[in-house]
Amino acid sequence: MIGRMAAAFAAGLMLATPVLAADPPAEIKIGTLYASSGRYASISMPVHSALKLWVEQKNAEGGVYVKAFDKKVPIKLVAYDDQSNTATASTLYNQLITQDKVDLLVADSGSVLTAPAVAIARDHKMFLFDQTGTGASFFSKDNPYIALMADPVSTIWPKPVADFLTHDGPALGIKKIALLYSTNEFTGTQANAVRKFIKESGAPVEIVYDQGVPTETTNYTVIINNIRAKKPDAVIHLGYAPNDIAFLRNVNEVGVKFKWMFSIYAGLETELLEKNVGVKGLQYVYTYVPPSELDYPVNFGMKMPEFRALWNKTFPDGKVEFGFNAVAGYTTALVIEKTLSVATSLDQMELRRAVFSLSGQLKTLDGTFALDETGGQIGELTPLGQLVPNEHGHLKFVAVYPHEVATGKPVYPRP
Amino acid sequence: MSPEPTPILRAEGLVKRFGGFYALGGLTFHVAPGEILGLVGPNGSGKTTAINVISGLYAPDGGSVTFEGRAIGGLSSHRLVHLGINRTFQVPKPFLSLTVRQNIEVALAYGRSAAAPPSMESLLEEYRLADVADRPAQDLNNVQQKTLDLARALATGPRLLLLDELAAGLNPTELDWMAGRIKSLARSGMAIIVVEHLMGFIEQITDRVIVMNAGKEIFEGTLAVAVKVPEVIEVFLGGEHAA
Amino acid sequence: MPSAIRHLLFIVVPLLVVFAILPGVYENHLMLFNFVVFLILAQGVNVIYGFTGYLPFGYVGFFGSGAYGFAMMVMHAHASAPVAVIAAGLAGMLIGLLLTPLLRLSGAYFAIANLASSLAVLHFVANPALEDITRGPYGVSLTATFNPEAAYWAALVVLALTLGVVVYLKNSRFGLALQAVREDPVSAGMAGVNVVRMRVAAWLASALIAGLAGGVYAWYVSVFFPDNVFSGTFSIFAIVFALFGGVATIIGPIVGVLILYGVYNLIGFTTPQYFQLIYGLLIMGLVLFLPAGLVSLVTRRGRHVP
Amino acid sequence: MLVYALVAGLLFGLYFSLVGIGLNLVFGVMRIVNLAHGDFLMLGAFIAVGVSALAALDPLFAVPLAFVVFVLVGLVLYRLLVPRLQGSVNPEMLSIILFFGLSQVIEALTTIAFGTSERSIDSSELGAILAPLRTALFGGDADGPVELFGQSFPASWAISATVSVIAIGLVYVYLYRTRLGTLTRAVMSRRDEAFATGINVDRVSAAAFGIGLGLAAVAGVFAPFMFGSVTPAFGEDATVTSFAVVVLGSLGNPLGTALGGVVYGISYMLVQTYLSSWADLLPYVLLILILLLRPSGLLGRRVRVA
Repeated sequence: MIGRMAAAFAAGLMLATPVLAADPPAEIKIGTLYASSGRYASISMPVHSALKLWVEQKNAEGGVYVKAFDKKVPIKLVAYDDQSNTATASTLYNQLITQDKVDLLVADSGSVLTAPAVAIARDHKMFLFDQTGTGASFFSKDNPYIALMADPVSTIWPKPVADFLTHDGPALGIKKIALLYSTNEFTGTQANAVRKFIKESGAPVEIVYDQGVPTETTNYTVIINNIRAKKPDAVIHLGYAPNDIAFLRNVNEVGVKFKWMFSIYAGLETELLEKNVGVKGLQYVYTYVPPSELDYPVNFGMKMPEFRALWNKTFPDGKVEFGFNAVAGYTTALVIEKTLSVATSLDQMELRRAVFSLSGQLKTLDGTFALDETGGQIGELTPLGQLVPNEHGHLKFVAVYPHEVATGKPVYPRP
Repeated sequence: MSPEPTPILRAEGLVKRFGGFYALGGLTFHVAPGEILGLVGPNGSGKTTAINVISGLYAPDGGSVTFEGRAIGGLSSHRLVHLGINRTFQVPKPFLSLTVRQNIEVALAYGRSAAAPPSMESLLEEYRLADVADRPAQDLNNVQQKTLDLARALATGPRLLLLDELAAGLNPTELDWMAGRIKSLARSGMAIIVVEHLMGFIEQITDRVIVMNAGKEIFEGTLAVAVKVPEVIEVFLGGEHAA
Repeated sequence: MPSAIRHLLFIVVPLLVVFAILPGVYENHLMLFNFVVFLILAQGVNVIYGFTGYLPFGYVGFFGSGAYGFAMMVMHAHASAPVAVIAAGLAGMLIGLLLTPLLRLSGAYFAIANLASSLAVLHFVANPALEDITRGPYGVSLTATFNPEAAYWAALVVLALTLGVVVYLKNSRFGLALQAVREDPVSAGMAGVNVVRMRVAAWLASALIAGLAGGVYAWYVSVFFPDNVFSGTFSIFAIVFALFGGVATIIGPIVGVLILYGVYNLIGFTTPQYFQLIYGLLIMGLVLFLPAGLVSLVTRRGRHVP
Repeated sequence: MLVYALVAGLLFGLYFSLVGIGLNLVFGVMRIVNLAHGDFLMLGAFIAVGVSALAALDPLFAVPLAFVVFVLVGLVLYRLLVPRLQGSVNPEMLSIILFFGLSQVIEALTTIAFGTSERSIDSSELGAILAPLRTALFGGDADGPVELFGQSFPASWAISATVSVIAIGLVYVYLYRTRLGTLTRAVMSRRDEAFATGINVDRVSAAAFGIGLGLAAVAGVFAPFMFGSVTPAFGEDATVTSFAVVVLGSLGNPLGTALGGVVYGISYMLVQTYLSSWADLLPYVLLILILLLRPSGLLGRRVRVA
């Protein structure tokens, strides 16, 4: 009896002994979610695949360098499928924190699936690596446990679009603007921003059509006809990829010639849109110039051509689309890698400090990583560009605004 | 014969349409407390429709129904039950997944009978349901389900009882037993309307019959007289009354 | 001992005690919380489907309304969380009241109309025209009331109330009358039961339960979009869990949630790549081979299940 | 603007008649709520994408292929699922859950096989085989828009609407000019009595189920053109819209579905023109209103009130 008690006591002692800080763990655990099915699957899978690709690449090299232990440590990616279901997502985020005890917490893509993580991370004092959840409600001064990795916050993203129309537009003859957007957080916020920028500019341009349509909208024939009736010089369409596909197809099919037309995903997911809309429908469309076209000066991680080559090698079946979301996932991975290489411990507040210390310093294939004080992404801005066919009939990007990054002149009106 | 007591129920020119079809085309009759009235007639003559209108399943499209001097046309079933009217169904409609006891319990609890309702045990006993009291109603045979229908109706303490083809499917011994029960209910002062195809059973229990055809009454009196009226004979065409 | 006391003592109390102790033992509190939420919702479905036969395919409409009722009370009236939870219940009930005409429909028509109405409420709440009231599609963030621990206890209180309702229905003449209405509304009328009033009462009780659940959910998660709290999977899960256990019993929906949501989480933690496939097959198998729920394995042998 | 909205609504609506008609047939004959209807649409779309991508054929060739394949799939599924379902206590309610499970399985398998990206077909490919005919009849550009009432519309819309009209016409011929069709109508109007009169209800139902799925798949062939693109998750929204269309018309009446589709299409386009951000609310509000105000649908006679 006494012997048994002594044994139990000894076991208790052993449990109580703190792990020496210098002892490196066998692996760094990164926890994340993805949606393999449902409404958000098509944006979630490319982001997640990129993260996975990075993990495999690093582990093949023996792991990532972790400053806290001053050596390379392999990564273990703990990933669950939330099936685009937010109740499930919240359980799984909690599982990652409390059961799997991950060292780093990475959100699923998009605002809707990121939303449950914001409060949970804060509650558990875990720093949340927000990949593409741009929701303005996530970022506040009283919540230090979040930072946005890849997309710029929606409130500043469309600035180059509005600036082009107000600065260069009048000279080209653009006076009347039509604004059409899908009524969700992502594109609704961008529409509000565009409207605000245009009104505040005082430029002689006027918004003649300003309508939100439900995000589920997939046919625009009637709306296009209504826009045409207002005779706008420029049409801004802000929607998700399926909205852009349907809108651009309908414009083409109805045979309407808008003189100037902007769409988000023509640039962000060019390959996807080219497959679905065709080259003809995308010609001379204005869009955000994605990092993949700009060849940003990189001071960390793969450059765009290398990344694309690796992607195509890893996912040859084309089931996961290469594009902006894939770059976003890889950018998150790079921020994580760099953070681990500068953080002096794996304490969550130290991770935050490390992430914020990268702001303005880290230059990846996605541009310059820059955060505002609430953790919102204000770097990685995308210039305004135009898709112009080259002599082989392929589309290439011509950046037109801001002027300092411009690679050509805008073609107006759209031929 | 004693002078007729004041009728408890009066139907005057009752009309019920289904689309363009007149299921009741101005039916007029009455029934008194303690009386057993038979409604007879060929299929489709409107007997069951009459019961359905009186028990509140359908609202009448014309005419009037009064119960104890009060107009009741269009009232919902549960209100009529609370006033003292109840019925059984041609195809019994018990609450299948509830036990026999629970079936009766619902009616005892919600029937709000003015008179003191019979007790659960006496109903189970008198209607030969005691042995199956705790079985779900779906386990009962057709005859048991019919008596359960009746027991449930009685649990609400009705003063007017409408019986829709209660006798169909009963064997001769059961018929006699049922006839006895109905007669004793009438003796207690209950007015009873019986819709029936079995003429023998009608003859055995009714004081008076109404012969219906095409939604109207064509004869009123005893069955013995009815079978001698040419119009009635023509309607039945030597049909069911011969049975 | 009257059976109501027995049910409370041997089913309700142990369940509540277990869920009160678990957070101290098991750290994934959100999973426990979701278990509690689904226990509430499955019992809410039980109240309306088990006792009256109306399949609430858009049950999440009440849940989402409750969540937004909570959010609006906190955002506009600066109410404290418990007050806002009560308001959430009333919001669910208000939607229930608006939808009472649906009870005129029967069978699949009711289910479809209810589904449509939940989607209508979603698109209404999420419309940018209502940005000043509901924040439209931009989502709400309720940092002022953020307190997951308190929200968990509130959820247990709501669960206790809900189970109280079900125990009452199981042991009262009111519950018996409801079942009579479900079995045969015409006969129920002939038993003196006011069919319309009964259905409306059960409907509103069920809406209240879902509204309260939505309120505590909003309290716990604190940051959400319309798509989060009006997600159709809440309806589907609640219905499937209740059916799997067996409706019109107290224990059926409880067993259904514990087993099926447990399995769901297990699949999610172990084989996420086939999550949807396995779950879909499970649901199909349930309907084909066990349509009356787990309790039917016992009742088939003639035994009574509370 | 008004004329444009009306004509677009007509084309769009005729297509939605085709989307809904299979669902109508299945529910009308079997009282089965096929919640996987939209998923069969989605599968039809993937067949079209496959035909276009692999064989480089006009997607119109996918129409007979999709129909035949899914009639066969329907017959097999019928044998596997329906007899067991009909044997349960409440097949109508349980069918909702069973087919929800099936829709999950279909979505999961499609995702595993094809991934989650949007897929589509170039609009100019649809009806390419008819191009000479079209230039001969209408003149003009072979892959440009079509002119109707002096306004231009996508050619693919006109083709989809035309095929829809033909398909609905064939369904009409089936129901009113063939023996099996006549029996089908008998089963629709009086299922119980159809059993009693010795109609082989099982055979009639199996045929209706097969044809119902076949029609859904045919509608799916045009989905990439009408909806821009499709993903495996496309089915859910399509199912709810189909219900709105079917209920708007009336059950058991193919002409009713045609009318329901057109009413839906035109009102959708009108709302989109004048109140665009509320367009989503429309199908649900229409569905609820029709169920409550005219429970039998615009052309129906059947009573569906409890």
